[in-house]
Amino acid sequence: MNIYDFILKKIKDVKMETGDEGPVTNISATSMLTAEITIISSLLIGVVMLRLLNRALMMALIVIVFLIIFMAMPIMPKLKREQNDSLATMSFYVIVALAIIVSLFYWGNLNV
Amino acid sequence: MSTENLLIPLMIIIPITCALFLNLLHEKSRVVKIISVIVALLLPTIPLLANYGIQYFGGYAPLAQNPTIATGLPTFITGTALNIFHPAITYVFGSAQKLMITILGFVALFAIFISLYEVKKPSGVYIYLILMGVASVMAMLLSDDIFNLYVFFEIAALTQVGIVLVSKVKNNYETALKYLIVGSIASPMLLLGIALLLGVTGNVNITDIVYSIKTGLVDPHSPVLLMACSLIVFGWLYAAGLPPFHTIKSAMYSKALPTGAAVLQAFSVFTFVALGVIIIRIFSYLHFAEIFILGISLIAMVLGITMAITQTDFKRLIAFLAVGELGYIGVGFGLGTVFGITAGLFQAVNEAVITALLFIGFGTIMYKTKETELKKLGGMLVETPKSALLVLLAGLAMAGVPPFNAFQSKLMLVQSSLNSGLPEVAIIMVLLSIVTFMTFMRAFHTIYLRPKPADLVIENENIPKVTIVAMVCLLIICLVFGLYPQLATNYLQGLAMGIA
Amino acid sequence: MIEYVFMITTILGAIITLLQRDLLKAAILTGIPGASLALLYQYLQAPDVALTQAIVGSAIVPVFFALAVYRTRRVEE
Amino acid sequence: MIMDTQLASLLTAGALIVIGIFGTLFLDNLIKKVISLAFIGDGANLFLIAMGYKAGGIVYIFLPGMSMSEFSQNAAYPLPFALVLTSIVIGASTMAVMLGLIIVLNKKYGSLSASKILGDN
Repeated sequence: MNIYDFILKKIKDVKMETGDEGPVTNISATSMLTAEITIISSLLIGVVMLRLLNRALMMALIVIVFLIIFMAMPIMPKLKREQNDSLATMSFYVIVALAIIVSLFYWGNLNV
Repeated sequence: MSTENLLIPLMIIIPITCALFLNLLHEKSRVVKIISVIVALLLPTIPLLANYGIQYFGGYAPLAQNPTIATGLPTFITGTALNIFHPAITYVFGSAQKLMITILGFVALFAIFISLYEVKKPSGVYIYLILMGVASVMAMLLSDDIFNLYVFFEIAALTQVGIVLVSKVKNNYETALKYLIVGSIASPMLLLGIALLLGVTGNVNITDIVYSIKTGLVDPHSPVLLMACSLIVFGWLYAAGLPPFHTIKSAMYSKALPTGAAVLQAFSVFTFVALGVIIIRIFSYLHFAEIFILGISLIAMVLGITMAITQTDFKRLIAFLAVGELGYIGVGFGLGTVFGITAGLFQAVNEAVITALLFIGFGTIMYKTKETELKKLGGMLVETPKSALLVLLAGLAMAGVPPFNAFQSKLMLVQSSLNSGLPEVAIIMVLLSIVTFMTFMRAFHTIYLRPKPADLVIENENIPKVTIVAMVCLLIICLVFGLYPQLATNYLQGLAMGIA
Repeated sequence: MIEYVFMITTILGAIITLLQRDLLKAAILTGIPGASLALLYQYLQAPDVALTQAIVGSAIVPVFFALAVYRTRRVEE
Repeated sequence: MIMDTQLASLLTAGALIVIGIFGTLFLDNLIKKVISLAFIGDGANLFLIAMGYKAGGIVYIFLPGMSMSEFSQNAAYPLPFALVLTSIVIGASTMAVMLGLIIVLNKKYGSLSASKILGDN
């Protein structure tokens, strides 16, 4: 099974879970694939920016991130499921973001 | 102050008074039309005519500039920093504000015109909401007083909800309620940030807060200030619709009418700028704040644009693209150099125009077919060749193709990120530009170029002339800024130099 | 000393309000934190805010909630 | 006195905000969600008021018979109080809009459950 078939199968699984009707068209598979590639490449490029902090850390992280991505291969369907329109998910992420931001600013400004 | 700055408060007062007046006129559609046209024309002309200046409400200039009041006061007032603090709510109208308010005025002007001519009976309530929102966003851009900004921020949030409520799109009430609930979590946090800032510095005037921090009247690294910074940044995320608020913000755009969406995104862009400028002005000494802005902008770009690709509803697709493009502005702010901030502000101006153009352009499809699902659409090129061409040009502009304006601003952003020693940011920006273009082309291909599905019904035959004229005007603005970017950057540079 | 009592009634009132299953009771109980806050503002040297809060927090807001409950449903499902 | 009044009011404000956030996240009924949101707003207001409080100070109203220096040294800081007046009214109006929307949505769905009404749609 090559990666394209693998991703197509995953998309079908996600569609079945969310109860989305309609067949998986060529165009939706392509767009899923593009999103996948975009997100992976920007994540990897983003990790490269850590070189300003520490070069060895950057190299180690790139390998780790690459491995994690490879294990969890179709990220986009999962990501899309997380970013749905239900209020529960939204307010959950809002509160999580608030906590992260407050602690990051507190930690970051004392350490960076 | 002298009377020559009378136009500064009028920018806010005229839309608000007319809005309140229009709300009373329910049935008299003729009067509504006339008043709306006049006010809409006034929106961009007043800022164009107004001189630069500072407006002190009540006439209370700082004591140092106001010798008539200052004489006779005890020395513990005139001898300390109180002498230069601003006792009045201060509005600053500089060159950057002039350009941004004019652009906002133009977007609102075209939105009002189109909404007046697309419906048989213009509704005073809709125009009321648009005018109210425009006035409050203008006030946010002008205001130098952080609490005054918060008040207008809340008014803007309520008008945004109102614009969605009157749209009659399916499920708009649910989305509006979600936005209100999420907003009611986020805006008290912004208020809390303002409260902490007030508690530390004893001031709500931003110039005075900056003065207190720069001259060491307060300890710049006190934990309370860090907390205030984080809470204000959180409020900024909500106002602009950056992650984690990108889902609700894009849902809001997609549940509004096309004209409403065009205005809503302009509100978000300029609220982003107004609050972002304040954050940079007050907290630029915190290196981490800039890193955070850069990081969240990159996340917004990636999440917004990748979510846009996977959408099946073209309004939601454009909405996610609009959220993603906001990240470009943030990158400019996050780099923190004069050139970078100028580029970010320039990108904000460009994006407000281009996204409005895209929303209005794709709105013609909704006007003709009452359909927003991509898979049910097709073959519209034959039906609307003129607007198809305009939409295509708008898409090219959004992706940053020369000779349009976004090319210039994105080029400046790339250059400034290279100058700051961050080529990775430049690579991500270019990559996402390409993906933006691909996303746009996918929507364009399905709607216009693909063979027309058999069950697609055309409900309205002709697109109103006003819509086409408005789109051409917006495109001309894009072209002018694309060919002569100095026109915009000269205006914006002053503000960027002031805050960097 | 009495301001501590108001602080405690504010917090307890808020918790009790959210624990009600009868929505009309919850709506009316929102008046308790509202009124305690108004009295607390008076002790925190803000008489004008206390006046506004007394009207808004202990009268208008509970009435709004009660009206909404009256127009919808009374018991939480 | 165990704790000074200002600190205690700040803690009360924090507790109100936490209760509000907790209620918004975990209560399913929409009316209760809105009640919790009102508590968050109240907490922020109380926070601002506590910022202006001055231990052992006097009310910021200049009564006849006070000297200027005495007044300026003892009066509480009135700016936050002026801001809270605006903030209370804004909060009440936002809440009214939310309740109106809830009434409309209850007619449509026949329910007040957030997971039913405000789910993924």
